[in-house]
Amino acid sequence: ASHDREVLDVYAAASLTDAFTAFEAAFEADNPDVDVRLNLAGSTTLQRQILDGADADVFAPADVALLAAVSDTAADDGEPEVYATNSLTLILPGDGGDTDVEGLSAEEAVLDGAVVGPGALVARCAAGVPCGDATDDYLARAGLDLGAVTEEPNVRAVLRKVAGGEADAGFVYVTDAATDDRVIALDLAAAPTVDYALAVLSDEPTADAFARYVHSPEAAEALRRLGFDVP
Amino acid sequence: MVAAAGVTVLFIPLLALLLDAPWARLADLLLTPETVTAIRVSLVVSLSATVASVVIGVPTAFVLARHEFPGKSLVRTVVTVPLVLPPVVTGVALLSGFGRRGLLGSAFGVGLSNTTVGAVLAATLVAMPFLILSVEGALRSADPRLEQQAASLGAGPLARWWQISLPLARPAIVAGAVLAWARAMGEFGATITFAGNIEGVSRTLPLDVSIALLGDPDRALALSLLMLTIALGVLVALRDRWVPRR
Amino acid sequence: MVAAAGVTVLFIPLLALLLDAPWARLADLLLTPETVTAIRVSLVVSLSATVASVVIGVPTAFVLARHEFPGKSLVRTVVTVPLVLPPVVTGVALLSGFGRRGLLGSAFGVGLSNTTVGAVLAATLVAMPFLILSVEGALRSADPRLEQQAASLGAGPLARWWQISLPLARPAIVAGAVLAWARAMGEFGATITFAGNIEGVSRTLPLDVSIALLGDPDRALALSLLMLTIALGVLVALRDRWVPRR
Amino acid sequence: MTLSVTATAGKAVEGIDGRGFTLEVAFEVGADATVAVVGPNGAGKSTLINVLAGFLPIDEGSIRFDGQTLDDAPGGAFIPAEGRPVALVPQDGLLFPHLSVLANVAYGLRHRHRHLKRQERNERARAALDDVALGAFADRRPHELSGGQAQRVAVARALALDAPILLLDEPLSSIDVDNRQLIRKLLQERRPPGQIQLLVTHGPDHALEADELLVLDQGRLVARGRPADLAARPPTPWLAQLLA
Amino acid sequence: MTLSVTATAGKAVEGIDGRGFTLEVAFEVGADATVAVVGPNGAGKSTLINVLAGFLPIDEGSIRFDGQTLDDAPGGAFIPAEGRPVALVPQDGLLFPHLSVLANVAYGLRHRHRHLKRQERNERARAALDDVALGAFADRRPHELSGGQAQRVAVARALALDAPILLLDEPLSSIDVDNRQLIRKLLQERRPPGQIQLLVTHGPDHALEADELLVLDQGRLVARGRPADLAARPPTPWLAQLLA
Ligand SMILES: Nc1ncnc2c1ncn2[C@@H]1O[C@H](COP(=O)(O)OP(=O)(O)OP(=O)(O)O)[C@@H](O)[C@H]1O
Ligand SMILES: Nc1ncnc2c1ncn2[C@@H]1O[C@H](COP(=O)(O)OP(=O)(O)OP(=O)(O)O)[C@@H](O)[C@H]1O
Ligand SMILES: [Mg+2]
Ligand SMILES: [Mg+2]
Repeated sequence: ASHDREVLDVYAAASLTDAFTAFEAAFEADNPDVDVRLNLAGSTTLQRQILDGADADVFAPADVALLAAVSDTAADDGEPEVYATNSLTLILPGDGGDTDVEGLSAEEAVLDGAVVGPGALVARCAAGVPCGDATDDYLARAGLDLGAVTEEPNVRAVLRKVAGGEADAGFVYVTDAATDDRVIALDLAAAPTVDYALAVLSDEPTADAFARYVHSPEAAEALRRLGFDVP
Repeated sequence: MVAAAGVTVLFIPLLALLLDAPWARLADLLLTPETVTAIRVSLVVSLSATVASVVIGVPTAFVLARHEFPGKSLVRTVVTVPLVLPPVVTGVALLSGFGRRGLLGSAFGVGLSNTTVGAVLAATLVAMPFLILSVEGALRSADPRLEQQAASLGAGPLARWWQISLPLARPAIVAGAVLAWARAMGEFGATITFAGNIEGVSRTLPLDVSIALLGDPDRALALSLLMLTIALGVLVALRDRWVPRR
Repeated sequence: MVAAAGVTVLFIPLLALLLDAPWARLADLLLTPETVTAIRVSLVVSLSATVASVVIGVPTAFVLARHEFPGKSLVRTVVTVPLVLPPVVTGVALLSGFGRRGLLGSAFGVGLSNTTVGAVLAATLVAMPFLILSVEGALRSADPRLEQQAASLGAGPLARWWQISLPLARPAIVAGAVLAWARAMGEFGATITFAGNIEGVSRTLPLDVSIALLGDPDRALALSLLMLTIALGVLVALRDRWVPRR
Repeated sequence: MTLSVTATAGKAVEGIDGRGFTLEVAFEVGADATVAVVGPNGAGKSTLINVLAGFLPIDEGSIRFDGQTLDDAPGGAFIPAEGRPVALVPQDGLLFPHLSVLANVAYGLRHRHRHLKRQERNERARAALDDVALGAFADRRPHELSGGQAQRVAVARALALDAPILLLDEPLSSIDVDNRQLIRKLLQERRPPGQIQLLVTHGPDHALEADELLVLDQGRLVARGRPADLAARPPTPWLAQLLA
Repeated sequence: MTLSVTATAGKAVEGIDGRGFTLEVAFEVGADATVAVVGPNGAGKSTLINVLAGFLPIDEGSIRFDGQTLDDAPGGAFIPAEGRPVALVPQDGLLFPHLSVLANVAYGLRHRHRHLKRQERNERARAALDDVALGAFADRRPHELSGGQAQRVAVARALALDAPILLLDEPLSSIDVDNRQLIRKLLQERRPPGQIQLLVTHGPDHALEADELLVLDQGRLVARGRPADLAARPPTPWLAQLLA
């Protein structure tokens, strides 16, 4: 919080907290005269603030689709460049040693009641949240209709519910599933993926530099460590 | 002067909200079975939480105001803690206590999480401190000599409490119950964390609003107007009972 | 009896929270510059909001309790609305009102969103109703004859207000301020929506907790304990001033 | 310096249609006069005091003092309590519970004698407390006084103002015999030139001391005159009993 | 049926070390006696009443009545107010503001005479109100009464209990002459067998009517005896003035 450093306001989705906190540290180490200031909230909240005219230099939502609405605000035009991807997975509570679910498809686990009995509670992201849209997308394509559902405001809330045994299954991203060994992740057939891209919203060269950093091999390495796929 | 300026400042967001509201589509947005269910759940949860707050909170406030006993500061702590804790954390605490794998849940094999009862519990925990603080303050500033008179007329502690102290504190109890109800009505974080966001079970209006805000802002605004209307209706209906007789 | 059972039920989650807390790593988790910043922002925002609530709310409560004027119900509405609105919606309303492109922002070319002032505004809006309702109740049940005496001794309306009504309502004002401060301290939804979650600007402790909950639940618990400690410290320190002299 | 009153005023009672009680009086009091107001409980004595003090606006008539209109109903001038040339000892003391005894007595001086410095004010208040033999109680809170002590503080609070009109609503009711003498002497001796004293009392000896007697019953003035005259030929049985 | 009192009790005053006021008395009262307690303001009369009613526990001594120990300090028995055979008219009325006048008077019957049905209770309360000439005011709220009317309701509330010990703290202070006669008669006539009346008063005539006089000053009993005897040779100047 030094006043003589140039402040770079980066609005990043709360679900990207780990990645962008790492980026902040690395970028500030490379550029000692820059103070990266993260605004971490839900993608839609950030989007609303930017549409309201907030002084964001960089916007990094949890879904590339959310960039469209701010694109006329964006300084650089053209297709946004994806820096990472992620895919949806179904998680169940368990300590990873559970063998009777290995090889089971998610469809079988949930639909046929092989693991999760009838009346089971499934946690998912609410529609409108990127992971919620991905879940809707998946359910529509698979023709699935879930029973009791709890709609959570963000993907980590879904993870918390399943890991804590409060929900019997949940849809989260692979990266989230990897952070908690109290859940078992089942692969989804034709799992929906989500693409991450960012928009530079100011003319400041530093903002471009930060965007370049996110696309750098060093950042890619960090992203992979967190479980993202990097194209 | 300051107050007038202040109130004006507060008036602006409300005005903006009303201007932004999707008046044309209001009926369409609100006349859905989901909304009706959410209203029902909201009323059931908030009113149950208010009743629970009054039943537990009024005696607690009385004990806190009038008696000294070991562990008093512990009780005070327990009942005021949820006032400052972010509601989500209260939800997490409830999970640790009453969740499926919580202290009690693992002991008895049942949890209250993801149930309507759980939603009531969450709302009660968050709302009751408002009632307790409001009522305790009134009891403290009540004239103890009236209770003395009642004693001298033969009324024991319980009768004095019920016939004298409580009626005299009625304005504060009503005000406290209104505060508690309002807080329960708007409760979001503890509920979604502990009771989930399940239609017909725990999806109250604020949960519906907050989630709708992510995907369907117009619906969120429409639901907000609905909440406002319900709340104002209740506040106006209660106004007379608020005014103490003297 | 009921109260004792009720308090016990409420005690369980708190106990669970304490049992779950990462005591061993507490110092490590809390002794970070980020935490210090969040504490600073939290205190600045919640105390400013409390001051604003008192300065605006006490006169408002007085006017509501004692005067009849056209538009009174409008004022009452405006000040009680945020009590029932989910905070997130209040945040959206604030954006519509005071955002850069909001009602005022577009008129004057400045916005309060994503600033510390904005966070204070959000917390004030959400916290002030608690103060107003608490103080209004006390003023209503005050003995008007004391004010009459003061008038008869030559004190004009303002002097009576300042020298008689206000001191007599002091316990309620203190209690209301405590409620408002606690509500401001725990405020999350309106703040993150309107003022963002920016370190050093608007990232208060509850916002920090919400981030910690996403990735580092232990840190979230540690931060919650910190909030509890601060809050209880304040409540204990205020306890004496709470007790009215008679 | 004449007080002239022609007033109708009323108090509502819940559940009773119309007015529960109506006061209807007309009288004049000249400078330097002491008028005793007597009458059975509920006659309207305190109501009259409230009307004169400006706590209860009148419905009809007018109240004038020294060329000034204090209340002119309906719709005319109304001078609120703080603007009236009046000091008052209410029937039930009504000390400010949050102020010390001294601050209670100094309160009126602060507003009615603004030119006084804080120290002068406190000196005068202390002198007024000494006058009612309570100098030693200056630092106490009202709830730490006995009933009669509190009433004497209320007397001191009003006397300290040296107001043109002094309204006393049963000022001696809880005061012991010794202090009654003290305060009756005080009321006569510590009297600024021209002061009108309106004294409500249930004590015959105190009433007989007055220059004039107003006898109220059920809100009406049923008799008035010099005490000696009324004692000689009491116009009502109640008065006969009082002055017996 | 004797009341015997040996008591030391005190009240704290803020800012004063130790006790602000100490009451130290010893006396006995036999069945059917009326005892008048007199003394200057602040002598401790109301404090004594509070001690007997059980509002203020004693520090030393004991209070016994009819073989029962009401208070035995230090550390001994203490019967709280609701268990004492006492009815009380407090110095400042203290009616319950949220109850009607009738309900105020019926309140004690509800607790001290539990066998009574609601209707009987209300009849008795109404009769007690009639006794103080306030039958017409049964449905009012206390704040709709005049000062003297409220005091009469407080008297009715205590009298209705027919308690073995009746404590009266200046019960006539705001009551008019006519009603004073009424209530003095009532106190003598409506008296259950054996009732002890302890009457605090500043009125000499009422004090002279008592069987015995207790003279308090600064918390001590400075004289006691038959009123006529004390009037003939008053042991203190203050008493001389009272009985003059
Ligand atoms: N709100 C009210 N406050 C006071 N008195 C009221 C009220 N409503 C009705 N009254 C009636 O007004 C009448 C006059 O009351 P007021 O207090 O003036 O009597 P008073 O002459 O002062 O009697 P007292 O000698 O008992 O003090 C009484 O009969 C009383 O019952
Ligand atoms: N908290 C208190 N409440 C009442 N009196 C107190 C208190 N503290 C100290 N005192 C003192 O106790 C003394 C006795 O008071 P008490 O009320 O018994 O007097 P009293 O004889 O009834 O006088 P009065 O004739 O004025 O009613 C008084 O001098 C009073 O100032
Ligand atoms: Mg009167
Ligand atoms: Mg007394």
